[in-house]
Amino acid sequence: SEPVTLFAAASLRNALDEVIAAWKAETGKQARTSYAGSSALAKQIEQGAPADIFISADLAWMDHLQKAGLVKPETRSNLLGNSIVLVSPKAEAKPVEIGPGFPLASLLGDRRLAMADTSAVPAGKYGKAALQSLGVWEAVEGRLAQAENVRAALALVSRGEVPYGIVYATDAAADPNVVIVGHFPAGSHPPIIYPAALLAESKNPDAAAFLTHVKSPKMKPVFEKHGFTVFN
Amino acid sequence: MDWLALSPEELTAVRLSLRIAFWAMLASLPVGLATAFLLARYDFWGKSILNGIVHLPLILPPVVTGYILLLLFGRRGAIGEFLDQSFGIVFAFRWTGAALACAVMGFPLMVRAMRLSIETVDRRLEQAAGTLGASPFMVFLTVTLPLILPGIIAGMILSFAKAMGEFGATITFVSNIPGETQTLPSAIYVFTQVPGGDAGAMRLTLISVAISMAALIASELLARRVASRVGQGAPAT
Amino acid sequence: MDWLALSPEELTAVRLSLRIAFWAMLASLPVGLATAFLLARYDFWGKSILNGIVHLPLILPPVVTGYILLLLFGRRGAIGEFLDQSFGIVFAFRWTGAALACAVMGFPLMVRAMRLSIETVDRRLEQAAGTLGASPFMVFLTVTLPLILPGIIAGMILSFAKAMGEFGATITFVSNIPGETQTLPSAIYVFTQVPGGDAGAMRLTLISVAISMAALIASELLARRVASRVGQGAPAT
Amino acid sequence: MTLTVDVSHRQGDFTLEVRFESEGNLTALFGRSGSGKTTLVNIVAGLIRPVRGRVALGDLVLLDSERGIFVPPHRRRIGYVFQEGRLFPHLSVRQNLLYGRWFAPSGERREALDTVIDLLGIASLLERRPGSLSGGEKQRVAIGRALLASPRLLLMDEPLASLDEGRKGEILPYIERLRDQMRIPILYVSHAVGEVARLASTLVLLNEGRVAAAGPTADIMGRLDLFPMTGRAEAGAVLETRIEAHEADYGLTLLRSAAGMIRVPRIDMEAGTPVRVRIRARDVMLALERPSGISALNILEATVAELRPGKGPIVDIRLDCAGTPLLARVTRRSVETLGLRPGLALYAVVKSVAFERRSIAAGTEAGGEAGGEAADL
Amino acid sequence: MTLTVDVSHRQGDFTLEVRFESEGNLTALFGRSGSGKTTLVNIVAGLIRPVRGRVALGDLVLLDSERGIFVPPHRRRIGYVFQEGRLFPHLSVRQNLLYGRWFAPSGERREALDTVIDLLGIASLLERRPGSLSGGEKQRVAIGRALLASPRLLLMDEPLASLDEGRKGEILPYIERLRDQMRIPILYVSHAVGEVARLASTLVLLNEGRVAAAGPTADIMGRLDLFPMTGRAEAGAVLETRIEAHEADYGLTLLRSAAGMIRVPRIDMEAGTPVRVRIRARDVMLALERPSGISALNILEATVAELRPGKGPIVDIRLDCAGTPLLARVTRRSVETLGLRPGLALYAVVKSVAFERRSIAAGTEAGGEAGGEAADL
Ligand SMILES: Nc1ncnc2c1ncn2[C@@H]1O[C@H](COP(=O)(O)OP(=O)(O)OP(=O)(O)O)[C@@H](O)[C@H]1O
Ligand SMILES: Nc1ncnc2c1ncn2[C@@H]1O[C@H](COP(=O)(O)OP(=O)(O)OP(=O)(O)O)[C@@H](O)[C@H]1O
Ligand code: MOO
Ligand SMILES: [Mg+2]
Ligand SMILES: [Mg+2]
Repeated sequence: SEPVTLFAAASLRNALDEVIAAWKAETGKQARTSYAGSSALAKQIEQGAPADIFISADLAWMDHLQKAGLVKPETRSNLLGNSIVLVSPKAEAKPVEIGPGFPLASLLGDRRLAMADTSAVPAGKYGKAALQSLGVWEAVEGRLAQAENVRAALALVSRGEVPYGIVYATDAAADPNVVIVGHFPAGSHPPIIYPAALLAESKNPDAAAFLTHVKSPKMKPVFEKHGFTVFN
Repeated sequence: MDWLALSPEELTAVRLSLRIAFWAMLASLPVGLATAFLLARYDFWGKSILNGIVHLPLILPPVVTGYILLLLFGRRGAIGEFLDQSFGIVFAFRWTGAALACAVMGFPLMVRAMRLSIETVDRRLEQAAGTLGASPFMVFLTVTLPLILPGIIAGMILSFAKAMGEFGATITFVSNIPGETQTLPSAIYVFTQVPGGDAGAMRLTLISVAISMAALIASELLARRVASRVGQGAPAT
Repeated sequence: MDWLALSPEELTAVRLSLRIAFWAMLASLPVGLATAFLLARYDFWGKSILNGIVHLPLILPPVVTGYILLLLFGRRGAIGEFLDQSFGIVFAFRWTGAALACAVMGFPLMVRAMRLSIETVDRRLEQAAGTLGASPFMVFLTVTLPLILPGIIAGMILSFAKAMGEFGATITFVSNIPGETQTLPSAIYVFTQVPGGDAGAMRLTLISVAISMAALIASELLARRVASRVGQGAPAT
Repeated sequence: MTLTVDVSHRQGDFTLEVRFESEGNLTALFGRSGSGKTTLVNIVAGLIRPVRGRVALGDLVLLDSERGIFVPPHRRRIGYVFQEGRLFPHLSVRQNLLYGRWFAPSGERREALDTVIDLLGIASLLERRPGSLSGGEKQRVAIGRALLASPRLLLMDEPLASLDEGRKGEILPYIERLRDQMRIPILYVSHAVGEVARLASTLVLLNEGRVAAAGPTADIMGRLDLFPMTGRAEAGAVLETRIEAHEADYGLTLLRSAAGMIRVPRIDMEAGTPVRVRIRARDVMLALERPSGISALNILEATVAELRPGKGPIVDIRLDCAGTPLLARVTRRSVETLGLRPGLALYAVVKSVAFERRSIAAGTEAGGEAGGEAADL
Repeated sequence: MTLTVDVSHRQGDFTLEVRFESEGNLTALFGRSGSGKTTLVNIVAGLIRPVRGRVALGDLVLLDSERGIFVPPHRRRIGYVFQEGRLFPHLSVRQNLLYGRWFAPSGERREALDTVIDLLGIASLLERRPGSLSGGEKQRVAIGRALLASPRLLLMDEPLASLDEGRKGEILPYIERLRDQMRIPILYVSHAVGEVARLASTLVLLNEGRVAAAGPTADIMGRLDLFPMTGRAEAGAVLETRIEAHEADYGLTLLRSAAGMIRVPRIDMEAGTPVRVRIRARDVMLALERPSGISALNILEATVAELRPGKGPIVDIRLDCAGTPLLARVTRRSVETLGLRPGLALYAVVKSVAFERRSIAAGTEAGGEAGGEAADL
């Protein structure tokens, strides 16, 4: 039978590869994933990409597709959650108390804060929201180094180019060169959610079963191992 | 080195990249040559426009090029739909699409190299061939073409190398489906997107570099042979 | 058209892109020329390696190139730290870094074009200049250089166009800081990443294309003037 | 075959305005550097399309700007030996030679490859590339390439300029053979008066893009007013003769002309064949009495017709030998000493060895009937 | 200045193995196409570095493979007129002409631009680009370019091959002036025997990459055994003479030689100047008795020294004129008729007009002392 085709945000790769391996072992069926940026994947789906399942890194692109009638709304669910953290290069790491009005600007001095793009990339958008709600956005807005994606932002910290960066906890945990110096309070930004759904044009009979597999409690430890929080 | 051992999936990506680069190079060859010839030799209305279009993939961010390809050649795209229904040719989310994207991205490089060569051909040699009875087409085949071989080789290797590295347009156009559209650069990209992926990215990068280097060296050897054949024979100093 | 009106921020991006593309092109010119000359004229140990390195930016996915630049020219990078401490030259998060990234990405294109031209220069003319008393350097300046102008122009326009479109390496190396390193492609990229951003992306794309077209047409006119001067004077058919 | 040319063309400051018709098998274009020879040849080849004009070879119209006819170069079947070689650098000598063959109608491959290779002495070069050939070797290959295309018109732009005398001496008879036996019409550009005088039945003298004179070679070479263009040293008269007999013992041939009998080195043709010989003015000595006991074999009775003092010590003298004009060149001192004046009867003395091979050409005015070679001196 | 050349070089199948020394101001390289002339010139210019060898100009060593000396081309200050032009296509004619000036030490700019432009007749071409020049125009510009570089050695590889007689006649005296007045040593490649005979004090005859003969031009041109290479038509003897007097009325000059008095067209030099004249064998007529009433002004007493029958009707005869050798060429028929045999006393008759400009050269054996021109015929 045809393999199930997932379109998934690239940051999910490590976790999803394991999930798929488990599915193969269990059912003997194939599944394959096209990992890319959520925006690219969404646009491809708009143009009739032969995908069965979409797992986005943020709600916006899923909403976009749903409005266009390209997903099966009844199958949509919030699959995973993530959190954002403040990281520092290992060499200069000092814990930072993150709260309203915390002195991020003075911590930076004349250096920069690395983030994923604050208007385009989900991690950047969440970071911006958090800084805004904590009232420090104005002070650091001019001192940002915005990267194409979270990993690139992390690289800037990891290389010591910047003293601080805001990245996903999932990424921070895996990089030995950086240290998490502070966690952003959950309420300081909209919840970080990876929604998943079956696509309207999917004809693969195994797709629904695969999605169930992904959501199954058995897979929970896999995702948690990679730093995600699992909903439901 | 164990570290260099490829997973079956990665092996697939290597093979696919080679196939895509090869076909991208080959398929753009005739079109590129014709375009280069047109631009080098003729003056016509809209020449600037054609020249501009040729250069577009260079000027545009690859993502935009990929998106335009998606809009044009996608399943729902103006040309894509037509090609599909009329000839059953599908680019969308196939390796052929990746080849198309790579060909398009490499096109300006290929055309420029060939055009430069065509412009330096001594037209008096073509005239001489004409007086010997060769029709314009035969002149092209027997005189112009051999003389511009260095440019053709340069154009081909540029196109090939570009195809080995192209990623933005490809992943935007045909996505990143293992075994179908996942090229080496796409695979590398995904590695860079996850924690701990650096080693994998590095490994694939080395492989990609090794392949391209081999192609490069081969092209140099070829070019040298051609050059020694056509050489002006100026006394060595 | 109101729709085309640029926000102040976008205007900044346009100006910055122009500045970066211009300097990327200009700064790589001497290095590119020297490299092209070396590759075209000399045989030396490690020539294949040099040739490979020149082509690397073409072969590697731009993100990887950007990352390598970061490793080398970042504040903590091997070369970056040295340059900073010795000469106070900083690339990190500066427009100069963006220019460096663009220059590197355009380098193989520039070198190839120039190299092709150098290879077609009739060395007997250089010999003639030598017998007239011109030292090798003067021969280069007064004979070789004028004769390879078409290749130089081609190389420059390729480098410029590439710089106008380059994005992956730039954003990875120097990030995307408005007014400092946010080029047009970066701005376009941002638009493509949000739902409904297509119109904005389209607008900036058109501007980028318009600029590059103007540069392209200028380069063609220039090349034509050069060609008419150097023309073989073969009788027109 | 008649070659008709009537063209106007401009390039830069230079205007070409040429009109001539040549019945001759070999038409020489002669003129100073920059006078428009190559331009004209390019027009005939179809490489330049002139502003206005007509070019025809017999009935075949190659160009007629009024009727909008322009046969493209590759349909003209013209063999062109360019002034600057133009060998294909990417092909071996052999491939260069055979290039035109691919395109010639197979029925019309006249020249055998081996013959041409032998003639031009290029057998050892066949596998070489043109880049490493010497100047003369290139030129020889270029000649071979044009010949082997089996053209119906041969254009030769200074084909022998870079060749040594020995090689010229081998190739010239071959060109004569093409002209006479193959009857390929040839348009031949040369600066070498000797070559032209020997080869051309018709001569077109170009000067600054215009025809200064056109007609039978003998007439033009003998015209005193054209000396500045034809070159004074080579000036001479042409005698129409017929072979009377051969003196086999001495390797000489006896020619009958209106002016009297002439002995020249042996010409390998039958008695009765018409032969044109050129006598250069500088080779004619004058004597008031019939000399005896001298080595010169040819003594012709003549009357002084005209004296033309040039600048310097030289006087050109037109003689009348029983109605045939002859030119002589002597010093002014001799003119005085001998009392030369129009109407004076005297003897013109010419050595037999003065008739070099290049000054003897077989053929009637209308072009050679059958070819033949004068003995090699 | 002495030019010493002793080199070995291989290219492909061709081996060059040349050794000569020339005291003469103008050394001609003569030889068939492909004999290695251009290769040798390239070695002297430094464009080819031979496997082994030594090249020196006077004390200045340009190449010595044993001592590891190799002066690069741009330091040799050599003006090279290439066989194939090699004009800079991107520069105007004027810029081409002035190119070498930029690099010449400013104190040594000898030739005035205007003089050279006038001489070569290229005034109207100055703003043009080489691409649109005719073959001869290109060659003239190339000559000008080399001259204006104020070289200390001039290499000319068939510089006049593509020029008409008129133009040649203008340029040749200029080259003589360079040779004699400027005293620039010249290495001159040519196929034209006349040119070589006129210009060269020393002749080096190349054959298949080796020196077949080298020495004073007169000696080599007169050697019967070298005729196959030098060309028989031009064979002749050289007489060493001294100017005795001028016959101003007639525009003649009287020369005294061991063989007797000779009248030639005026030579613009003082009485007493040594002059070398060449008398071509074909221009010498023999008479048993002293002829009278003839236009020939030069009648020399001679004795037959040797008869050399060639193939065909021709016999070459070596005469002894009071110890000086002279060559004559007559038919076998005349030999019989006149009963020519060694020891026979007779008269050699030579027309004054036979002394063309090209056959007269001022100078002693060691090269010209002061320059001068023979009157233009
Ligand atoms: N690069 C080369 N490889 C092999 N053979 C060569 C090379 N260059 C020249 N030759 C050969 O060397 C010989 C001498 O060449 P050169 O150019 O010196 O002749 P040349 O005497 O100048 O003849 P020409 O009068 O025809 O110009 C020729 O037979 C030529 O074919
Ligand atoms: N493209 C051009 N533009 C301007 N003038 C030109 C062009 N081509 C040729 N000429 C001029 O036209 C004239 C005739 O040139 P052409 O080549 O026919 O001379 P030619 O008789 O063959 O001379 P040569 O014996 O020197 O080869 C020359 O004065 C030349 O400078
Ligand atoms: O044009 Mo790119 O930035 O090399 O994929
Ligand atoms: Mg010409
Ligand atoms: Mg030569």
